[in-house]
Amino acid sequence: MKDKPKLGSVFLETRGIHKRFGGVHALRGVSITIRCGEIYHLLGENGCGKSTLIKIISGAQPPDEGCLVIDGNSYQALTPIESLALGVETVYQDLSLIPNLTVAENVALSEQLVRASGRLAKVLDRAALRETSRRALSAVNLAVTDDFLDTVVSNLPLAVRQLIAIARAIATKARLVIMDEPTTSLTRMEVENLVRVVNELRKDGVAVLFVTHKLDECYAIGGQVIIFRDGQCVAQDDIQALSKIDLSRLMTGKHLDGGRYRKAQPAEQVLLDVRKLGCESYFSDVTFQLKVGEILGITGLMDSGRNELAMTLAGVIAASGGTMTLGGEQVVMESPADAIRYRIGYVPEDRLGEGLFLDKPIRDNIISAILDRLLGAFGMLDRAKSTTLANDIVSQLQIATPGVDLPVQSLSGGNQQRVLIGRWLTIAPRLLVLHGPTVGVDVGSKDTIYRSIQDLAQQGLGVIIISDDLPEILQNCDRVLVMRRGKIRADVLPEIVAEDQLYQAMIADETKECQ
Amino acid sequence: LSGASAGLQAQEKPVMATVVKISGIPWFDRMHVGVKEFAAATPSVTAFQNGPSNADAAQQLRIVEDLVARKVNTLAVVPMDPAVIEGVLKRAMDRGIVVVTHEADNQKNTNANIEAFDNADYGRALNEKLASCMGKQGKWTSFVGSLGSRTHIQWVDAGAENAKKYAGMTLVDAKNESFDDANRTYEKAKEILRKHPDLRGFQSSAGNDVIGIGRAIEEAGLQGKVCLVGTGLPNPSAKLLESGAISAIGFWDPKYAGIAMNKIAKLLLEKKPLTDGMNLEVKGYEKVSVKKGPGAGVLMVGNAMVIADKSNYKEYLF
Amino acid sequence: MSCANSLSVDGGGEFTFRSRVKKRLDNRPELFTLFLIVALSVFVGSVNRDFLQVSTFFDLARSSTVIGLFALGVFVILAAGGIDLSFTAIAALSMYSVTKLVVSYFPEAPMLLVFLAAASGGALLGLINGLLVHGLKAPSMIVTIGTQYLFRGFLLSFVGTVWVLSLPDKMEAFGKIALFSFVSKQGTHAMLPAFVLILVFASLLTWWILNRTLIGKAIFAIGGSLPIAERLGYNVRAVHIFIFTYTGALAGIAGMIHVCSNRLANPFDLVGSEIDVIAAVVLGGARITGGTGTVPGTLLGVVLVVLINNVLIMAGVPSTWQRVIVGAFILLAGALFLLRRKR
Amino acid sequence: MKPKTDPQLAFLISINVLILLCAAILSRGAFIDSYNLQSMAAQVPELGLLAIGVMLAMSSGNGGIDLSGTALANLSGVASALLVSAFLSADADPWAFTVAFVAVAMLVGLLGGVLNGLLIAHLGLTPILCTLGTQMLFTGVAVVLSGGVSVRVGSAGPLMEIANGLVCGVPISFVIFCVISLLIGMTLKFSPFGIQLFLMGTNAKAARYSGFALSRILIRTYGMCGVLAGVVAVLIASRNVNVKWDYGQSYLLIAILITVMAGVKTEGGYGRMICIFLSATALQLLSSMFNFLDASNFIRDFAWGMLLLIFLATMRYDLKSLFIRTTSIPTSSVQRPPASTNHS
Ligand SMILES: Nc1ncnc2c1ncn2[C@@H]1O[C@H](COP(=O)(O)OP(=O)(O)OP(=O)(O)O)[C@@H](O)[C@H]1O
Ligand SMILES: Nc1ncnc2c1ncn2[C@@H]1O[C@H](COP(=O)(O)OP(=O)(O)OP(=O)(O)O)[C@@H](O)[C@H]1O
Ligand SMILES: [Mg+2]
Ligand SMILES: [Mg+2]
Repeated sequence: MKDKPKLGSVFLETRGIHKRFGGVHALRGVSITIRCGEIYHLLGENGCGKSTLIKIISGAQPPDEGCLVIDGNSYQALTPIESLALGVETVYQDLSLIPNLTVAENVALSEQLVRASGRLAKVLDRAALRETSRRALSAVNLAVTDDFLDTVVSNLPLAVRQLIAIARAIATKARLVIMDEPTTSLTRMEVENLVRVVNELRKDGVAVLFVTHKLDECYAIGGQVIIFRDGQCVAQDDIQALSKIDLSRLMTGKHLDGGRYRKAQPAEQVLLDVRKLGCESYFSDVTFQLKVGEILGITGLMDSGRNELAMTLAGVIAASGGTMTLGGEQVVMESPADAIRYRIGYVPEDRLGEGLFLDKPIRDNIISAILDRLLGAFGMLDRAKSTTLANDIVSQLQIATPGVDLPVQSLSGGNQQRVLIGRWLTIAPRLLVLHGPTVGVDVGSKDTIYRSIQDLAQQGLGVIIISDDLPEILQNCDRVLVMRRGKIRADVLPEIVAEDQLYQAMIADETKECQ
Repeated sequence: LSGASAGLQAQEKPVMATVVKISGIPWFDRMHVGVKEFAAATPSVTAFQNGPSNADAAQQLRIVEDLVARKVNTLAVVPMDPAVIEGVLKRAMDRGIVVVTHEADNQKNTNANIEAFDNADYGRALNEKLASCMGKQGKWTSFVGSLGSRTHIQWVDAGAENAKKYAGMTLVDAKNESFDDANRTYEKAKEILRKHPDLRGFQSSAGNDVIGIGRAIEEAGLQGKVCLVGTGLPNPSAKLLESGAISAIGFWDPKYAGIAMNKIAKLLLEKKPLTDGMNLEVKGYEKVSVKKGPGAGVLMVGNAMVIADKSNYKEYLF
Repeated sequence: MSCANSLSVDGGGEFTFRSRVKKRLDNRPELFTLFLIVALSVFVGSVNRDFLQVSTFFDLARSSTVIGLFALGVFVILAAGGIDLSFTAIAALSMYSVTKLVVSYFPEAPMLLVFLAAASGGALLGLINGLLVHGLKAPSMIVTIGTQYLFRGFLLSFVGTVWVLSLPDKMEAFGKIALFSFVSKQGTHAMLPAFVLILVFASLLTWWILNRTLIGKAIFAIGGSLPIAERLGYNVRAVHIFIFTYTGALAGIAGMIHVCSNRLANPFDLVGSEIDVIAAVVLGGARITGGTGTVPGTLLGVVLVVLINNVLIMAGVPSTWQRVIVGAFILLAGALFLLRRKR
Repeated sequence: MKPKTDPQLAFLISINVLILLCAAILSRGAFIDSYNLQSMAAQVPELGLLAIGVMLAMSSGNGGIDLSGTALANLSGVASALLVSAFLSADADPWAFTVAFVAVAMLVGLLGGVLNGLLIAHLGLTPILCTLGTQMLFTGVAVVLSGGVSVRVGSAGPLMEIANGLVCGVPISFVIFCVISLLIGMTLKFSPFGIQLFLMGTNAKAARYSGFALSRILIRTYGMCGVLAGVVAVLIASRNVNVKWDYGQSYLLIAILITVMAGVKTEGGYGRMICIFLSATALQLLSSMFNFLDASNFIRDFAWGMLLLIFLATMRYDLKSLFIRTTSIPTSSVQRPPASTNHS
């Protein structure tokens, strides 16, 4: 590891890896090759085995068959520490930062752990700890002060934590950095920063493996794509050689186009009238109208106030100023329960953490918002009625499941998301607020979800989509509001605006400052 | 699990159970000696002793419940809290089980309750010993196991009554709870000594109190300056008696109490009468007074009180 | 790239002076414990002048030793996100068995050996805890309820129930060694027993382990999030085994000090005081859900609990009120820590 | 919907049968004498009801647990006895006395439970810390009220009947226990409240986003625990004629033992009433068997500790053999209990 690795030499190979979970054959003989100084994008539908492969490479799980070859040495299975010692660094989807430790400790402890080869009976080298963390944090462009190093990470905003996680990965002399959907919580700006960091790594001969569902980013970054389908590697090629359509076809085996979903024209009647809405220091002076059957997109950078606006519209956090009028009726909300009373549904961004009851039946997940309206005899729940209702939703949203008694965790990501949307259909909503409706959902499922959203608008619902997935906004909305620094800065029509213009509107201030 | 215990119902021999407050502590180990001695001397019955592992009235209740269900012939109980087991003892008597209690002169549902001595006499005797040690002068205080333990309260109340005879003696901060925990008592005693530097005497009640208080006195170097009289067993108190930290201990021998309970139970089982002044042929119970108790049964009082000091405790070592 | 810089550091938190002071306070919940101790002492001292004496301090230090050693162990486990309810049973089993062994086979044993034996006995039982907690993947509270029953049941049914009254001379003498002693005006001896040094040493050691070694960081990491720590390569098994073994060893030592200072080995002692110890650790600012807390805080928590337990008579409060007061303190402190964190 | 076989339930049924058989054989039939069965049935409710309280608190998730149950039961008993005796005479007016006693005991229980709920829901105290504090507080208040001595309840006939009477040969207290288990079991399984409670225990955030009134659910849950403690107070008072602040100090751990043996998930969101019921009876059978055989109570403690650990071990083993066989390090990402991976 002392000398700079030769660009293009083989760093890691997986040979015929198989992995089974009970009856599920998650990986079926995966053989891929990773070379130093290359960038790879691992693409594939939900559940095709991407995360499993990563876990095997990073030592979190052993393979059932096959082996890993790293630097010419063959390994049956690795432990996390061995894998780290060989230079494989992983940025997990959930960042895997330890919330109660400081920034410095989070960034640099792994290095000391590796140096001790996992043995814990070692005295800390505190000077090295600080030195390493300083170096790594400046590499990802975070300003390093002593106070910052001693801040407990749970007190930091998500975007900074994401960068810290990346800093940790490059703190040690990594040979391969794996990032599992690293950009889901980053704004465009930070993604660009990340791309820069990645390119520097690459120049140093480090290999980078991305797992992502955002095809545009893959093109922007460039490099090789590895495409998985059903636990097998179906293609590996230079990304520029493949079109988006090709990629989708390879991933799903189906042909999809990227055109606009939105066709219907909304009615003229105003459904929602928001005036001078504000919330603490997050946003202020938000004024807009939503018509019946209209789909409104709201976008902006992470800290633009769009997330808080979404939560305020859904009653998750209370507004501190301004008014909301829904169908002519003044709306005052303190909690999601109030929102439900006004028939406003909210699909949160974090599906697993905030949306679903994973090990509970699909039925309970669907009817959870209207339990008190499904009463039968003796104030007990009417089982038959609720099952019928759940079945209706399942067929309306084409949720693929053998039955509503199964736990919702038995579904794939896209279907889980539809269960969540289905929950809000039960309240006969007038307004649906979808916060990142397809985060981490694969291409095939996205398509189905988009079609469902269009159908709902057709039926006269007002829909608000809050997202930073610009193609998604452009494909689905009638109108797009762009937020920046807590205010609405632009109101554009997607037919006439291109993605990069929209992006310019999102970052306008920053660009000015930079110049 | 002793083989003898299995299939008790099938045996002809009467089964005589003794249930104590807590198993394993020195006091009831000593009682166990007595019960075993009784069993050995009386081959015509099966006698054994049992008790809960925690000082918890609820646990004792459960043991008694199960013994009643098992239909033992006699039940000798030293209740943790007499009130708690009233109900089950009533059921036991309804089932024809002979019930004898000890240290529970207010127990209603019992055929006979046996006290080693008159509680007021005992409290007075302890206090008299304290008074003579203190020269009938100065502040003194009292300890009880807990405010809920009736006999302890009787003893210290009788003691307080006795001390009124002496104008020079003042009772301060009375009835400290020790929870029969030597360490806690030690800490409390130190605190009291700090609060009342002129304190001259302690009268204590629970078996471990003298050990805790005695240690506090010894460590403060107050032997001879502060007097300590209380209930205690000779063996554990020996060292402190020797060093002068404990002035005198009062007690009755649980071994003989155990034998006496079972003898009474056997008499009752054989439908023999209990008469005033009778001799149980057990040391300290040679001339037992028999009165009507608070319930249907009788209240028996022996003369088993022992007050021992440095000069004579060796006669009683156990 | 100044752009990216300004963006992220903005989010990183504005480090103004006030926010820094507030942060320090938020990171130091034990200051609040200290405040409670001072307030209580001032109150009791004003009610009763006799409270403010050197001998009071000596007695507090003595009473804090055993519970302090327990608390350090509990804190280490709490920091790693677990709870232990079996440490008192460990202490009882280890102190009683070792005392019995020493009395019957090696009455001349030097104190170092006795303590070593008690510590290793405790460590062994702690090791069982650690292996079970790790192996059964069950909440440590539940597992240690089980081992509490197991250890105490084993002690009382197989080792013995009879008090050991005459300790070997060396053990007896050890409890009486004084660090300082003097005779007060009233002719009372007051002394600071030497065994409080063991608590001082154990505190320093615990502090050092938690703050200066890799395993200390691993303990906090696991307390923060076990699955993440595991994924990052922290050896969870080693940490589980270490914390329970360490706590077991501390409990064994505490048990032996208990014997020497009480000058008798009573196998019924100690069990039942777990809740007091946990309360002390929590009052010292450690979150019961793990990942936080400090050694000084823990010691302050111990002092607070010992103080409450021991000054009521001084303050003229009837002892019946003791529990109400401790309970109220726990709720109050818990609520206040929480409000401070929320701000 | 196919009826699933619950291994927990099967295990508990077989262990009950096994102990009963063992005890019957060892005691040559004396154990299954009707008086003993009645006596055991009358002993189950106190612990069983406390265990239901622990289970309710546990199912609410977020580290829910109720350590204050026994203390609250004692407080309810003491407070009710003192209050009611001050106004009514048990001998003169037994029925009024009984009704008043039961009502006040349950009310005090409810208030204590609601206090727990409020502290946890609105102040955000961790349940374990909160109930640790209230445990001491309740005990302390009971001590202060009673001055530390046991309080006589007064032997009103109807009140005494509750714990000592029989209907059709079954102890009334056991019938009460069965009825309460059934009611709470039904509530948990079929009422919106019960479903919300379990959903909340699974994922509190998702529950909030689904519009559940979390505070109300928590307060109701802990309130229910409190009422159960009140019922226990009535049973204790009825059986012992007396109430005291330190009664049943060893009950807390046993109640937790019952709950864990019943397979209630300590992290929340799952628990079955029938299992609690069977777990309570299993423990009672075992304990009575020991008393029948004159076993030392220390051995029994030892056996209980062993049982709990063996039980945890079998649960772990089941999990393992059903699901993950190869990994030494369990999957870490999102918590995903075993389930059929059945997707299209
Ligand atoms: N721990 C596990 N137990 C059982 N089955 C598992 C486990 N982990 C993964 N699987 C199965 O393995 C398959 C591959 O899962 P994996 O998480 O690798 O998919 P993925 O490609 O990462 O999907 P996504 O894009 O949704 O992250 C899935 O079908 C899943 O059912
Ligand atoms: N531990 C597990 N046990 C059972 N099934 C699992 C497990 N882990 C993953 N799965 C299954 O794997 C499939 C995909 O899993 P995964 O969680 O990777 O998808 P996702 O996270 O929803 O999608 P994405 O990662 O794209 O957001 C689902 O069907 C899920 O049920
Ligand atoms: Mg994945
Ligand atoms: Mg995923």
